[in-house]
Amino acid sequence: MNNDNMNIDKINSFQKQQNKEEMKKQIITFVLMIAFTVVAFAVVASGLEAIYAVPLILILAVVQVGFQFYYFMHMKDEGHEVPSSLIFGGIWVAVLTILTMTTIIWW
Amino acid sequence: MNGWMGKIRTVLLLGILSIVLAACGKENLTALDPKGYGADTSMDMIILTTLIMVVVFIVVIIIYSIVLIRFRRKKGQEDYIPKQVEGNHTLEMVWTAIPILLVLIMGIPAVMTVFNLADESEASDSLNIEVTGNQYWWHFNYAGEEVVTSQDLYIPTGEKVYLNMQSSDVIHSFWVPSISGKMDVNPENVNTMYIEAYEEGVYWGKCAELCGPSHSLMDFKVIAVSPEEFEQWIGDMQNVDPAAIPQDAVAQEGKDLFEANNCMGCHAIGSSPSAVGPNLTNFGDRTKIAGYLEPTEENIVDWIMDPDSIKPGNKMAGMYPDLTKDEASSIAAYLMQLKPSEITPESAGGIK
Amino acid sequence: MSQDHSLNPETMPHDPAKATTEGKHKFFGLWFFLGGETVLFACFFGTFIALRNSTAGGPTSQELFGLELVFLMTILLLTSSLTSVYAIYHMKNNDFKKMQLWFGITALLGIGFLACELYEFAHYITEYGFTFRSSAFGSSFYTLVGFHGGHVVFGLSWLIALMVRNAKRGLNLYNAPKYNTFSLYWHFIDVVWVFIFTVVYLMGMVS
Amino acid sequence: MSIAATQNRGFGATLWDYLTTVDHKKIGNMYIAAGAFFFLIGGLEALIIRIQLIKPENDFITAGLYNEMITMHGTTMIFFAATPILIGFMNAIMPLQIGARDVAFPFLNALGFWLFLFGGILLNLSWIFGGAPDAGWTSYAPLSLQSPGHGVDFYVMGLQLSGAGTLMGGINFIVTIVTMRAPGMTYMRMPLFSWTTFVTSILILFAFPALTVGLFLLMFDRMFGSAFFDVALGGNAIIWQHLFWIFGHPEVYILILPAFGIFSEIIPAFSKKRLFGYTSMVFATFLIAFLGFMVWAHHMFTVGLGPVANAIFAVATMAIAVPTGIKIFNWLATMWGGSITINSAMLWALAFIPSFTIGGMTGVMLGAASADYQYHDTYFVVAHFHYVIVGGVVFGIFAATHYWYPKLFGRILNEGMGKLAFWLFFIGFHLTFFIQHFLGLMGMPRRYWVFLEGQGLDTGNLISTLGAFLMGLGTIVVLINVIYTAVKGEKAPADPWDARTLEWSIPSPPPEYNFKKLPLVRGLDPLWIEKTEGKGKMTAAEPAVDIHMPNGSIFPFIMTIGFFIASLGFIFQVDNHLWLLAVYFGMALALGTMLARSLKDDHGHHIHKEELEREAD
Ligand code: HEA
Ligand code: HEA
Ligand SMILES: [Cu+2]
Repeated sequence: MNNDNMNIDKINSFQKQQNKEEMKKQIITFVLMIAFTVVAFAVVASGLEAIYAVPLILILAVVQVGFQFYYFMHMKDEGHEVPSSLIFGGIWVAVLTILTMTTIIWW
Repeated sequence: MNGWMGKIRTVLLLGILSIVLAACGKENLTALDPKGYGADTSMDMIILTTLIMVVVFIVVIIIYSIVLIRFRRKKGQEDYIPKQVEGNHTLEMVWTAIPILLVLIMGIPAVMTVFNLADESEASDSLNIEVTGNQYWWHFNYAGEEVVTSQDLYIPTGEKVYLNMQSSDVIHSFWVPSISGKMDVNPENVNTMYIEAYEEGVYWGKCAELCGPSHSLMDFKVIAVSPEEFEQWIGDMQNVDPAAIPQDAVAQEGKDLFEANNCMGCHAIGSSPSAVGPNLTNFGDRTKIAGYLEPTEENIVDWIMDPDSIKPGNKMAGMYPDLTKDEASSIAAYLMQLKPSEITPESAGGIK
Repeated sequence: MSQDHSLNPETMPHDPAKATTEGKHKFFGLWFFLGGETVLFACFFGTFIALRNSTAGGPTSQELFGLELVFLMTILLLTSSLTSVYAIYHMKNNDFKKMQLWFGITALLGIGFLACELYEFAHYITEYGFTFRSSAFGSSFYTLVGFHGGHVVFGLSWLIALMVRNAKRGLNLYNAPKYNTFSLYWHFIDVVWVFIFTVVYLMGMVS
Repeated sequence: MSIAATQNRGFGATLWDYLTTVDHKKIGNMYIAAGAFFFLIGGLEALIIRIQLIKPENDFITAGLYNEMITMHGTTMIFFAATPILIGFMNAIMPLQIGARDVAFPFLNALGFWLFLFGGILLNLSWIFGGAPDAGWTSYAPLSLQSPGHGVDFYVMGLQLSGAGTLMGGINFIVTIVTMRAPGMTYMRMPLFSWTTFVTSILILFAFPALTVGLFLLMFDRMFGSAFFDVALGGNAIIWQHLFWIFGHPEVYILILPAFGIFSEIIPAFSKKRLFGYTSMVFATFLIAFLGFMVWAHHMFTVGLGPVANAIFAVATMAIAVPTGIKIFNWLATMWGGSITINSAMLWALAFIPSFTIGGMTGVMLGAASADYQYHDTYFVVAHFHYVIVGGVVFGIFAATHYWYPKLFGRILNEGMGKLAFWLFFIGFHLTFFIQHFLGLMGMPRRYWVFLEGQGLDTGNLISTLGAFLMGLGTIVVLINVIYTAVKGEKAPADPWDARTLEWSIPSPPPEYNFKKLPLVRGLDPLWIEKTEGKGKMTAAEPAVDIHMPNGSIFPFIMTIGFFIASLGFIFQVDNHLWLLAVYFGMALALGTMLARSLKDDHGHHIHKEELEREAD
């Protein structure tokens, strides 16, 4: 491979440190995700009424997935502009589809 | 060469126009000559949108023609390089704004008519008819009246008639172009639409959703008669005695054969809602048999002998023992005298 | 410098997964693929939501589902997502052994998840006679959850192939992007699961 | 097809070369050739349809065969003719336009092509194995479930294979455009055809998965007894319609946007003017794509979704007139003040404008839901979509063929034959389809095996059939032209049209590596800039370097064969479980190849700069 399309800034202790910082955030993300999951299950186990429970667990799911995308999958980092706009495109189509199937299918 | 192309265009257009103007289709079939509320409403939208389109098209064609006439490369100017224009904001605004405006002009009435045609508020105090689509025939059950027909749908003129439609097999679509636009007939739910015929007449109906090989032969008729005649027809239909013995000896024999071959397993005579095969109560009054053939004895015999040759893929074929030609014509005689009412398609002016 | 050449601290680029052209292509390619997958799963979800009450007299979601197993499965998969983050962390630090180790744990967790799922399906079929053909609900349930399971199977095979193939070679610029794309894919599987446990199981139990 | 290059090699070597190639130009050419072949088949089917409808109650073919004919005509034309030919042009031209040496995933590119080709072959095999699909190209359930024989199964598996291929192509193009533009080629300097390739690929990415899911559900219902569309077990057939049209409507823009791109190249080139309103053209393309996902239910106005849904979708549908109008007027404004040369490529572009406008306008008329209650499923709709598809997409394909043939094959198509073909096809096209608007309104539903006598439909149908034959003649002339040119045509220089974009800065046909040195792009229409500023050719953005090229591979082909065998297995395991062996074998072959591919390192090879220098400039 040609050298010109490779950034040869060598690994150094500064970057190691940075990676570590990053990893800390990832762990916090993970803890939050587990927390959201536990809450969602608890809500259902507690037998809360469907009109409250369903929106609540859906919101929890969306937030949790946001964390997954932005932290675990690094969508917050730079260089992810095109991927994230395409993911949002996909989400938009997905929302339309699901909305249709939930509302007008039994019209 | 441009002139040559222009001439061909004009000749073509004139030719096509003259054909079109000579006839806008068959009366009581064409959507261009609406005779009912739904068709009328749709026609208004068709005319409005067509007018707008013609105007837009003329604008496009004028610019196009000017471009083609003025800006062809001229002899001796082969090296001419035109000015390289990037764009023009005012112009671009104009041709964005005007279409938006036009879309609004079309969109608003479109939305209004859509809601209008879906209005079911009067359904409960109108005549309601259950429509069942089958491969390849139509079944009509007059709710609460104990009247059942197939293929020929009788309705009173001048009032909304609600059709509650469902399919027994695949998707069909109920379309009577000169009375109303179409509505699909689905297997999993009841679709409701209303039709209203302005004047008496026998209107052609078509199935408009591909439903198998004989899709194109799944014709039916809507027979609009005056409200009084309609009342009489309902009364006559209610009074049918399915067991009545025909006068004619051949027809009598036909009735026996009809029973012996268990035709009633599928076909009801009278108000039984059973709908495996078409209801035959007023078979003798049918405008067509099999939806599209003249109601002659010969055609009925052909049908009974070999339905598949007349409507490929229909479900009657092979459901009963083979019959001889004589037997078939006795049955035909029996069926053709099933004329329970004086109100017939002729009362509505006959088929046109 | 050859791509095959194992990375050492001297030549380690900051982000080995995106240092080469091929690496960039893989990175973008996978992301866009996930955009398509979003629509794919949305269609399965839509179908499921439309049909989830169409039990045709068969067992309903309330009768079938239990929280415990699903919770266990969720934890397994969520944790496997974290472990793959750890693996990538070690990739960035150019520690091949630890990376393999964490990916190994990821694989084990994934296998655990699959085992639970298989047990669950078997349970429904034998205990309740609830199958793919029972009702429209059954068809849509097994299809949605099964397609997700299929993704897990594919992901596991991919991961194991990668780990075995590269065990002796160490990390280099040729295989780093492959590990990286795998981890993105694996996170996405987790994302889908979050919606599955919410929409299929939790919502199935409340309504 | 590049005759010069293959002349002195044996047939076997050439065949092997094409089976293993990962060169985007060769793959593009194969796409175009295979698509053209399917176009002929689809056209033949169209002619059979028209012969059947030449007179009332005709019995040229049986009812069942007629339904097979329309289904195969629609499916073949959309999926195996129009789409692949356009993808072929994207493949062959887009990398040249953005100054790239290749696409991002050459291997996937080849795989995508083979999957498409074998999908098409699979679909057409149904004619031999007991009947083609007969439920319409839309395959509405429950009719498609009820359909006897294996026709619909072939439809499902054929589309599934080719759909996967198309999806790969889409992803490949997006990545290529995002990562491989030449130095200086910013997004807003990309030629419009590359832009439409980009947007089309995004549409592919989001639309095809819906079809994939729909096909899976249909496959499970037909082959494995699931109950998605089985009303008795709680299924709902409308789901199929939604999934199909969530895919289907974007699909029509997948067809038309590349055609728009083609015209946006040809019109400026032959008007000697830059494209008017470049920015708004790009913006309009995105807007069409965006709106394209929000209108699918206009195909379902009569399904009974209720007035709210119908109203929303009606307005959204009409809104698409706005961005499309922007495009039409921008093209007109491009020509305004220009110096227009009319040759065969430009003729097609000129004919496109009024023809497509008519089709688009009938589209808007269909969008008025309450009017659509009359139009729906009649010949009015048939007229609409042939006006946009033939008048837009097919004209675009013919235009592109005349425009880029010199670039791809190094020879210029014969002008005389080009013009003859155009006039035959153009006149035939309007004869065939204009009258169908009226047929529809006069009460002729579509998909009718026969129309009845005495319903005022005779003359119109006769005219329509005659027109179809003129189109057939036109197509044959194009075919003769292509063959004639390949053998005897005039050799093409690098830039025969005095055009504006990068592909014309390299030899015709281009070398394997496209650009000896990557060009430096200084603005929109880079070649034109260099020409007007006196240099006449591109400046290099890099010194001479070794060029990295991917290695050819037979794996894509083998993998496809595996999936093909597995598909046959799926279809026939319904009759006999032994066919499951074919499924296992095919899948093992495909997955095994996949594994082999990922275990074997493939670093490609380099063309050394010394070699490059030896070749004459
Ligand atoms: C290339 C393919 C293509 C394209 C580009 C289009 C473009 C459009 N189509 Fe079409 N369509 C099809 C292919 C296509 N269609 C197919 C294949 C079917 C049938 C499928 C089947 O059932 O088998 C179909 C069916 C179809 C229907 C369903 C009909 C029915 O079954 O009842 C509708 C309804 O709204 C519709 C609408 C439109 C609209 C509004 C556009 C718009 O995009 C058009 C926009 C263009 C213009 C409007 C012209 C230029 C604009 C101006 C000059 C500006 C000024 C204009 C105004 C303000 C009006 N189409
Ligand atoms: C890209 C899409 C595309 C294209 C290009 C065409 C092109 C044509 N179509 Fe198309 N058509 C569809 C897509 C397309 N169609 C679709 C989607 C449907 C709906 C199907 C359904 O309802 O499910 C349809 C339906 C349809 C119908 C309605 C059938 C019905 O509802 O009953 C008709 C009828 O006239 C028709 C006619 C034509 C004609 C005459 C052409 C002509 O333009 C064709 C011109 C080409 C030729 C005439 C080829 C000539 C070639 C030769 C003569 C050489 C042959 C030799 C060899 C094979 C070696 N088509
Ligand atoms: Cu559409």
